[in-house]
Amino acid sequence: MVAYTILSGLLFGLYFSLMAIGLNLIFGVMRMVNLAHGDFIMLGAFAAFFAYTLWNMNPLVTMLVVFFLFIILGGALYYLVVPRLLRAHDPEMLSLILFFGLSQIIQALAVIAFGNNQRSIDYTALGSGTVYLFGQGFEESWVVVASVSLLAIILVSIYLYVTKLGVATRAVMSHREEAASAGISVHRVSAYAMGIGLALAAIAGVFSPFMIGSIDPTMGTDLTTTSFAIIIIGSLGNPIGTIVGGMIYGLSLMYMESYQPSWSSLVPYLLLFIILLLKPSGLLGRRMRNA
Amino acid sequence: MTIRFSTRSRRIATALTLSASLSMVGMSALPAAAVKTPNQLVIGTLYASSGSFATSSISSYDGLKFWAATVDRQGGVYVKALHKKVKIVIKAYNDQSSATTAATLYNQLITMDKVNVLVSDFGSVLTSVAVPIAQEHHQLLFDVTGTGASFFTKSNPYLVLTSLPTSAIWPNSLADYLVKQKTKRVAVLYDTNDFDQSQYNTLVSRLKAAHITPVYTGGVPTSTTNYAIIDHAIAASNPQAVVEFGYPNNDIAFLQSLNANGVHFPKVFTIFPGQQLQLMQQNVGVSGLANTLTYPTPPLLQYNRVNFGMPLSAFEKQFPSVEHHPVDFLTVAGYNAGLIIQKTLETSPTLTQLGMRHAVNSFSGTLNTIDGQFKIDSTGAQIGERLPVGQLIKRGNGLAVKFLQH
Amino acid sequence: MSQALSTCGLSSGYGPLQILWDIDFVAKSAETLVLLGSNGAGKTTFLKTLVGLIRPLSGEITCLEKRVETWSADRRIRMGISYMSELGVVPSLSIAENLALGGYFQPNAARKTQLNAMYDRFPDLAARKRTLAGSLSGGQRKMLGIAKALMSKPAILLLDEPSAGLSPLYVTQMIELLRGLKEESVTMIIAEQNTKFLELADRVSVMENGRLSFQGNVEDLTQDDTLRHAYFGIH
Amino acid sequence: MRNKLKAGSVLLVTLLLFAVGTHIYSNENMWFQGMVYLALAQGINILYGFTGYLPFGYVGFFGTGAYAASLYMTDFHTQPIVAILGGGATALIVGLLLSPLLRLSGAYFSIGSLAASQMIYYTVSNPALQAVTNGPYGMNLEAFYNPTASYAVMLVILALTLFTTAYLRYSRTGLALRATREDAVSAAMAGIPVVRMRIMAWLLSALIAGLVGGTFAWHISVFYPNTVFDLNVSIFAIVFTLFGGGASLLGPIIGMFVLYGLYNWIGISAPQYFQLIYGVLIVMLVLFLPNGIMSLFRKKGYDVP
Repeated sequence: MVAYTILSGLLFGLYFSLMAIGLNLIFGVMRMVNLAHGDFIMLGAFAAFFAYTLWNMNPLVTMLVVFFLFIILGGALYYLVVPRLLRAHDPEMLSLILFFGLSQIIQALAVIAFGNNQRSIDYTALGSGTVYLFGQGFEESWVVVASVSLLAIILVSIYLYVTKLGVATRAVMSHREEAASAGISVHRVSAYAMGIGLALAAIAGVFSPFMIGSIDPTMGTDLTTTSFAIIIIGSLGNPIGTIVGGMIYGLSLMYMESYQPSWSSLVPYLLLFIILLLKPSGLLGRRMRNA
Repeated sequence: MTIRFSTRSRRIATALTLSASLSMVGMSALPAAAVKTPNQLVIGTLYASSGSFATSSISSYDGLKFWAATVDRQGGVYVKALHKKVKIVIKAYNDQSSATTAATLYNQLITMDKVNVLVSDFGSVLTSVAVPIAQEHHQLLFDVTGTGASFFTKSNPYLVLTSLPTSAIWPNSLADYLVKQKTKRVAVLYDTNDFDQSQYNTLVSRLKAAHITPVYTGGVPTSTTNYAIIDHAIAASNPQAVVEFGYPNNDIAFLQSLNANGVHFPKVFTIFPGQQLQLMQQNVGVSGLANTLTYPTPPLLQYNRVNFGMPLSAFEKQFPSVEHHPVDFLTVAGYNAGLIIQKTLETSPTLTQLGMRHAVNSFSGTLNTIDGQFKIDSTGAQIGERLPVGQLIKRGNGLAVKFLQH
Repeated sequence: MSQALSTCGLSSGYGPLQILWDIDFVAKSAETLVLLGSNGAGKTTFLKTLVGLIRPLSGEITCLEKRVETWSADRRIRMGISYMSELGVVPSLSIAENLALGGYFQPNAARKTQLNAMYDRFPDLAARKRTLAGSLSGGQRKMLGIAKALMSKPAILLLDEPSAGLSPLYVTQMIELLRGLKEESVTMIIAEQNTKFLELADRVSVMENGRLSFQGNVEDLTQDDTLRHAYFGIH
Repeated sequence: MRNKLKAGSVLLVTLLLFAVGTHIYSNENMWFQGMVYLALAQGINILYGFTGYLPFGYVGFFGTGAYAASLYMTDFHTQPIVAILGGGATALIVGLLLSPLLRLSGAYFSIGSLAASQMIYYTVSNPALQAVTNGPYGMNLEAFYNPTASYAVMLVILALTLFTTAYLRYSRTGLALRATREDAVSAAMAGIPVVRMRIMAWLLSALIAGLVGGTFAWHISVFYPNTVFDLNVSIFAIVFTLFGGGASLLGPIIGMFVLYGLYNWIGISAPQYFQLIYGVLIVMLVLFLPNGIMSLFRKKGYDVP
């Protein structure tokens, strides 16, 4: 039981990291608080659902399609709202409210388009077998999702630490003004970050039916708070810190579900609260407190 | 004393009053304050088009609408107090699964629309706020499915539960069945809400009376969607039967995870396959549901001695073509609420709310509908129905039910 | 000598807040121009407007014979302006990454050559390629800032207070470094409070309260009573 | 003097409207909830409008007040009014315990307060605490149910809340608070005890939410934890404040009347589009009128109370 709890915590930890990393990328690059993050996850989930039920599309294929679609969507969304927002007095606070409004819009449209019913995908779509890790049996789909999540996180790291655009992205995260002084087009870099951030959320959504359970148009709200808990535990504005946050969250959640299920809903908030008060910048971060 | 306003402040004050009255007038203009002519009777109700209760709420609302459409096609309901047939008009608002919004809307139905008959939305949460409001305004509340035991008190005559017994007595048959089968190792998992917890309490105390102590008990939040870990925890206790009391979403997630992670239990009981088979089948699949134990309700359960309204076969034929919605238990419950109201109007010599309540008492126990016997106790709670235990059996491409315990 | 950079009637500021009024300014090719001014005089705003980080409210900017006031910063940088801000570096990137950022618009091969040239010129940096810029000392950070600004092989280099926060020893080093650049005929506009930099200057401009109050030779400046009083403390 | 007259007349008209409202439009619950949201919006206004801290988890205090007041009534058989005061006091204590949150800035504070309210919710509603809070199974105050009296109490609480905002709007304390919002460092330099002022605003808003929550519980009399810890309560109050414009008395009042009116109007006529329209409204507001409706008048030079 202990081994099972730990291993499933790690598998889910990887998935949770994927779920939250896009939110952190967006916050890190443009200091925008994307309260609609969970709703983009929901859209990914419905994409997977319809692709599977209508065309029997493998979720891994759906993932690729969704990824590119949402990069474009994210870029467009960026130019539509963010430059205007950045001119305001307190962009960070206003972004919180703006994206809350956006979240309402997405949920409303989703209810109109998809209806209210809970839906789920046949769990065998990502493999029906049992995979044995260290003598413990796990659903094949969990292992597939965890592996894909790991791969996605590695790709994000390569993007950020190896590619030219990635270096520019980190420059913008570290110091907007200085990056602009070097001639980096902050808008272009931010638009990419927004696109990639939303795309990562959407692919996490594609896998959510296998990891989280049945899906519905209003599922996003909880996922947004969960994602916030994860990135704050890791460290806001540091995408790689998200992995630490995801792992801690995954392990503690699985521990509580195994031994104290009725308190398990409290986990993300409790972790979030403690970390905020003890180390507001997250476990890996620096300077974030107010004077 | 006279207060002299400056011009500007007076302007502001005027603007304020104007905007306030405008917004309030906006509200009142819309419902057009329920035109009440002797030729129609207004039934007020709420439904939820979004939020956590939407699926169930829409089903039961469609059932009620179907009833109204059916009687209206026949020229309306015979109202004894008016000595003639009167058409039924349903006035419905959307509470979006929010109890706070529902409170305002129940109030709107009573105070502004002055509906003749008040029907609650699905479930205990959305019914809870209606109970005190209805009592305060001396309006009889027809409660369709809100089975929370705390609603029903001797001091409140303004409440009638039309279908389903209060949830605390649901598991009686299940307990009998488990005892009879000499199931010694029982695991009970429940969601921490009124509805499921009261069933859990009943089941455990009945089992204990038969000297069966559950080998595993656990309460999980109603929002739980991933049961894999819990499955493993239950499996560790090595049970012969696992009982899961949840809402539809919980039952779906629970059954799905059982299929997915290869944990196998000899007997599994969940509530909702018996009430919303179609929804469950869509999400869990036929093979995932096969052999599951459940409380079968109409349409899985057919009551034969129907003496009022359509029998099941007719309902199954007509309902989908009128409401474009598959038949499930909640559509039956909604329809049944309509039938009880119909009988009330046919019986009651007056249209006063208490008069109607007395009428309900007078036919309690004599009415057999598609949903079984209608019988209430002195608090207005349903006691006529008793939920049997059945097992879903794979038959061809679909599922059939085998009754195990009545 | 042709003009490298000039402005005509330039006004600029942040949103509704106007900082610069009606600046007419000329920097000739290959000359070193020191822009003197106290804190808050508008020097930084002026440089940022020149490089394109701030859109001017009105006026013209001509750079290498092109009208650039509507161009974005990256377009101006590609064409040959480079700007070192007061901070100069991106703190959470390594030395190597900062330099890569400086040469962002160079083709890969050219960037590599230039990178090696910079490491040759600043051996201190070469030894610590992976160190984060934020953890360097003030003097090293300025070196890195200049190296980063030079990565794009600029024709015109704008420097915002290269001496800020430096000890006198480092200031001398910095002046020597800039003298080297001067000999390579890079056009330099150095915004400074420290009059020591005047020894580099071909010409000098003085900025006060968002306006240019003086443009001319260093000798003329030292003969101007009020300015001499203000900047040299000589009565 | 003119200021006081203006604020006074706004206050008077608003209260009068609620006092006689049920005679104009007899859906008493709609008026009651209008008061609830207005008082909560003013509570948010005191914190956000005057200090810039936006508490997403404001509903935590509301729920705390509702539960505390209910428990005083059911367990200790306290008079409802005393129980409501107790609810306010309990929310105040919770606010005091949570005051370290004020060390966080901007979005961190908002999310932190959200986490705090969810923690309270999941604790109160936890079945393990059934003996204390009745867990997820809710409260029943039927024995105390009295819609008329609770309406009157709510009116008094609203009056006090409006009065407090009016006071802050025109007093030196309010000016000091607004100064800390614009520039905390300069304010501190000017000798304003920044931290103490913030904590004061925070506690004041907690107290208001607690009192309102207690009264709401009494009025509705049967409720489940998710009714009084519904995040939408925070959201509504925030949106009403932002719509009208913070740091003013009139802003949240206008916001409440227009938006809550709209809510009921759309909610009744076209509920399926309600959430959509609300969402679009919020987005437009942030993009085009980030300081609320009142800023339009201020730009024209009117001094809005």
